[in-house]
Amino acid sequence: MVSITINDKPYQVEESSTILKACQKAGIDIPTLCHHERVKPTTVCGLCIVEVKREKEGKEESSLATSCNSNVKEGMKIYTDSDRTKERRKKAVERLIARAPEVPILRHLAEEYNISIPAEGEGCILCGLCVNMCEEVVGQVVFRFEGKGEERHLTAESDRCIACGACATICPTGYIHMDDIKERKIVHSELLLGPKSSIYVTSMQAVPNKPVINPETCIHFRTGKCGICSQVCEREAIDYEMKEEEIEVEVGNILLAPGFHPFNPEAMAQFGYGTLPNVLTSLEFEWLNCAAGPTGGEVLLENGEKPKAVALLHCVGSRDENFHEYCSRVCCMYALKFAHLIKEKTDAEVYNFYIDLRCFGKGYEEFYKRLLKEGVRFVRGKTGEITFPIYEEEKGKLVVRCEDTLVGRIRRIPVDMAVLCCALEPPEDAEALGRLFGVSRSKDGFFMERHPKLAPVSTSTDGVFIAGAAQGPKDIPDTVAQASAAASQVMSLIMKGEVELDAAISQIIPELCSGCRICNNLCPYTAISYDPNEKLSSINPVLCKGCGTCAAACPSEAIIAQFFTEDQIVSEIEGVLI
Amino acid sequence: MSFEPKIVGFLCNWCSYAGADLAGTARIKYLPNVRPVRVMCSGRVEPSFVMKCFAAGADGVLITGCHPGDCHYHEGNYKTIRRYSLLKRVLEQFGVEDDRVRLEWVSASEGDRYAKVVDEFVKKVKALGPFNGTKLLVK
Amino acid sequence: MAKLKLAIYWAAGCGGCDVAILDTNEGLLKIAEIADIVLWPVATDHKYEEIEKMADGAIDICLINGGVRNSENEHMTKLLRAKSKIVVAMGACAHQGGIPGLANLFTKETVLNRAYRETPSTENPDGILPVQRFSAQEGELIIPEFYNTVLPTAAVVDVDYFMPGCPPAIHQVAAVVDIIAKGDLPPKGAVIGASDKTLCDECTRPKEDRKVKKFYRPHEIIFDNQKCFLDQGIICLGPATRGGCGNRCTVKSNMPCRGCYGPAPKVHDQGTKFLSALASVIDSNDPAEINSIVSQIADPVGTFYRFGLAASYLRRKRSNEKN
Amino acid sequence: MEAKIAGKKIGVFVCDCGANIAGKLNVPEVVEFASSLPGVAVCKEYRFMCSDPGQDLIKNDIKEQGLNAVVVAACSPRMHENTFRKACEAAGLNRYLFYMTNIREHCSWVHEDARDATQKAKALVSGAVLRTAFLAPLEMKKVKINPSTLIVGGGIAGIQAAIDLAEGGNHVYLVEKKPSIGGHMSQLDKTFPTLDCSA
Repeated sequence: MVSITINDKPYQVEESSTILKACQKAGIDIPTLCHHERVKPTTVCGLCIVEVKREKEGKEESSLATSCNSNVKEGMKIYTDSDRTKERRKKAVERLIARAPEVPILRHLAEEYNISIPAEGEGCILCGLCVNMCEEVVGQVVFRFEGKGEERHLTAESDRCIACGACATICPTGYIHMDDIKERKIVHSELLLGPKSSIYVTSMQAVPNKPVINPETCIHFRTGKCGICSQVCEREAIDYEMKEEEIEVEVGNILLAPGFHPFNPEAMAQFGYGTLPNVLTSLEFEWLNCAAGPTGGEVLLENGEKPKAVALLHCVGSRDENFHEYCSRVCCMYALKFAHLIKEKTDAEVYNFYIDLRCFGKGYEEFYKRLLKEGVRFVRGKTGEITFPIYEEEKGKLVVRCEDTLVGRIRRIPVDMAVLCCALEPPEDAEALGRLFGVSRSKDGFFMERHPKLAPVSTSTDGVFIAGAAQGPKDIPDTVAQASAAASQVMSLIMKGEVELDAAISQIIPELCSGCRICNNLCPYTAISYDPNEKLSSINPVLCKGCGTCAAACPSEAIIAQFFTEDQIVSEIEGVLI
Repeated sequence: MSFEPKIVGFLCNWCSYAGADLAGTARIKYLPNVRPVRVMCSGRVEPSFVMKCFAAGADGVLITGCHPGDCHYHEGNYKTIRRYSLLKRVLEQFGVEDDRVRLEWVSASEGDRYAKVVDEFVKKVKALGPFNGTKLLVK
Repeated sequence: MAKLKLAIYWAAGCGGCDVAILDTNEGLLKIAEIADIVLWPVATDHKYEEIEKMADGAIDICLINGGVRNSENEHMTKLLRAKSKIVVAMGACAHQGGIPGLANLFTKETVLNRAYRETPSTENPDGILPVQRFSAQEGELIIPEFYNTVLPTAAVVDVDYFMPGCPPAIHQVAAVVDIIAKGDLPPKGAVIGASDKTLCDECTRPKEDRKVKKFYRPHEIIFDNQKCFLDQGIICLGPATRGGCGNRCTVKSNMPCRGCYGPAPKVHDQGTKFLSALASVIDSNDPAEINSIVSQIADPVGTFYRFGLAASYLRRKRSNEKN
Repeated sequence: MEAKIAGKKIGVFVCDCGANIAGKLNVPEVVEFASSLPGVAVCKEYRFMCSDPGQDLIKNDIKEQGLNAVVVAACSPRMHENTFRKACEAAGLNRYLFYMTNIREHCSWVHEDARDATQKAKALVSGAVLRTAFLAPLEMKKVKINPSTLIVGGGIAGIQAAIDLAEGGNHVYLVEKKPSIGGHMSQLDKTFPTLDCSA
């Protein structure tokens, strides 16, 4: 430790600390502009000037030093706002404010030292933070200084830029910033990505409530550099080398509940999702509505204003021969919920475009009646398309063209925002899951229950159960009911403790088996093994599932497929051919 | 009256038998010539069963199973494909027309497909006429 | 005890089985010791009339080798059945039709046409075919009627025992003679002179990886004489053929088994049974690749049914085909 | 074949299934045909074989007539094979000496012409009876069940089932591919119809 005085007060400070850090630790404020603790100091702006007095050969010397890059020494006396310091700082502010008048800290200091603030300036104070950040931390080396003296200016090689935004966040004057090319305040396609940084906690109520790294956007994974998060984390919990590991578990029962996958409305170009502004999917609108969402729950257009008219389109991708014939069951009800929320949060007109309003559950119809009282407009007719304005009153709006079957006319309704209630599709990896767990899928691609009425949550494979939207589109009450049903079926199996194995399995007769081993690798359950000394193959009765494939292949008819033996089938053949 | 072919159909319990059940619950109408024999997997159907069917007076044999990859026992139907392709060559040498034996994949949800497969196959066998190849015509 | 009356007849076969009996060398003395031969066309000069004059069941044991291809075969087989207590269908031809049975892939016309006209060494400008009745100056000539289909003995008469093999192995012939001598014959209908297990049981070649990507005919590759043929992609009917022949092909002469000892005890159709086993070990799940692998087998019926065509479920190619 | 079937005393029960089968098939004709088949000792028709009285019919005939095999011609074995197996077992007959053939989904419901459907039903019944000749008794094996459960998917369904099971004292592995469980429900703010929170 080193003992120094700051403004004539004694302090003990670590040896390697800079004057700036020592003062900050002591709670003394020193203005800085081009300083950032993650990057090498560039000592360009000069705001952090302090006066330093030291004993040298019996004489007290005073000098000015940029505190951001000078280290403390034994017996140093530091004065952070002596006249000499203020005078040098004033010159620095004058120089900087001329180039970047909008920077808050400069405007604040300008008032303090009553310096006039020019109307506009170039913005860049040549501090070089962006250069160092891009080189040291991001590792892309996009920025470079060119020219000397007056001509010294910043240049950028844009094709090396990976759009990580690190330079924009560090630029003290806001000269470098990230803009949406369409000047949108809310980019709704990013609504679902949540926070901007690559290391984030998925949501407030996330379980486990631990941050995760998104390798696609994280600079360390893209360029190998950065690593700030691991430097900052005191508990050193961040390990970039973490790889997926395979864990083997033994279970007696399996429940498949992979949920659903939302239909991507880009396939229905007529609704303009992805091309027209303010056309959102239902999940995007949910996140817009969410208090933890980007707008804190405010229903806003992309330009940040409140909508005056919102269209809710039912059956997008559902009840549609070209996409999904089935009804997704939940859209009508959450569309009504949206209508209510919009009415509650804005005074916008709300139009629901529906074919049939399916409010089948407990309290659902009453909810719909409540919506009618709140003045939501229900148009019975599937929307034909969302298109551009033609008439005067449609200027700047999205126009919803639909056939209103109750009125019997084609209508054009101008709205500011359209929410597409997209279909619920089977999960993307349903096919792989189905193959892995031996669960077949019905025509619409959802998992197939053993029996629609008598066994809705079990499958044709014993011990494998399904629940929730993966078995078919359903709302939360039904999903929870199915989950508990599946849990109870699993529990009854566990209570029983044992299960009777179907006896219709295959068996090898040793007297007939010649050890030809043709059956050995035919069994997907590895139930058949070969004993070299006995020169006989044998079937493990517990593993055998009774498919009979080995029995069909055995050239000496030594394998008996019980209950499906050769004699039984051959005699049935003779029987059915009477 | 006109020739009505007798056809033996091997249905795998998990897919095609369930598909035929679905055709039933959906009341889809199809021709009655196929007499189903239930097996646990199409992999259980031995080529010698097909020979036996013809020897016992069948005019056609239909083997059905799960689509490749969907087999309840994961790989049963792959063996069916292997045996079927070799059996077809042997049947050809025995003078059994190609259209008399057919392998079709029908999943548990394809009731309509099962009905279509049966109708198409019966028409084809009917066109070929009776099999009666086993009359030895020794003399 | 009195010497047994033994008849040995040669029907639609090559006579190799008779040679097999002769090959027992000293065994013949044993036969002569226990039995009097009442009929053996290839070795003794007995006449059919003698048999016809006998009382039914007069002959104790009758070894018939060769199936039924013409009316004489049928007549004599039926006659000997009537006259004998025990009829043994000896050799592949009597047991399951044998090589002659392969003619069942063709009709009578094609066979005669081939034999008397098309074969290169035949000089038959007028294309004369044999006829059953022909009146020459010497009188009317009648020859046996040539049937359209070859049948194994059991398809014509009730057979007591079967002795497979083409020909039956010498040590098996001697063994059968001993059983007959001691009189402890197994229950009726049994297969004697062979094992109940298939060839692989006695074959010394180790069997490893039953996965075949390509089939070879024996002349197409130089195969390892220690490893199992099937593992090398060579079609060997060992797994589907009864053992007991002493592995004279697979071990002694380094050639794959061709199935002459007939199917395993519970198998009805050796050909398709072997087909099922062989197809199951094809190492591919893609239909197109499977078809290409399968097309490498030159003559499936000829290979799988080399000896058992006449005893298979269908017995012959459908005959209302003009081929 | 005849030797095998000689020792058999088979009971054939043809179900009307209300009108589902009897509405199309001439059931008495099938019954009469079945009774002429070799080895058939008893042959009956009943309105609902799967009902308790229907099952009692089988149980009583097994006991009284000493049947050693049972054939039921009714609906799909995927529906009631177990029902009838248990019935046979209750009457002391091994459950694998029972065979079921489907004359409803595969016959009465799918063929236009009643004559054809009846003929096909006869063929199926004859096939089943001849197959029964070779049925042999088999013993079921009992195997311990591993009490732990794997739940694939950590959405509301997976979570609910996991909680139910865990509270029941069972070990659960909940597998979720996303960084946090909650699935789509965690993306919702309010839920219909009560607009309560989705936490």
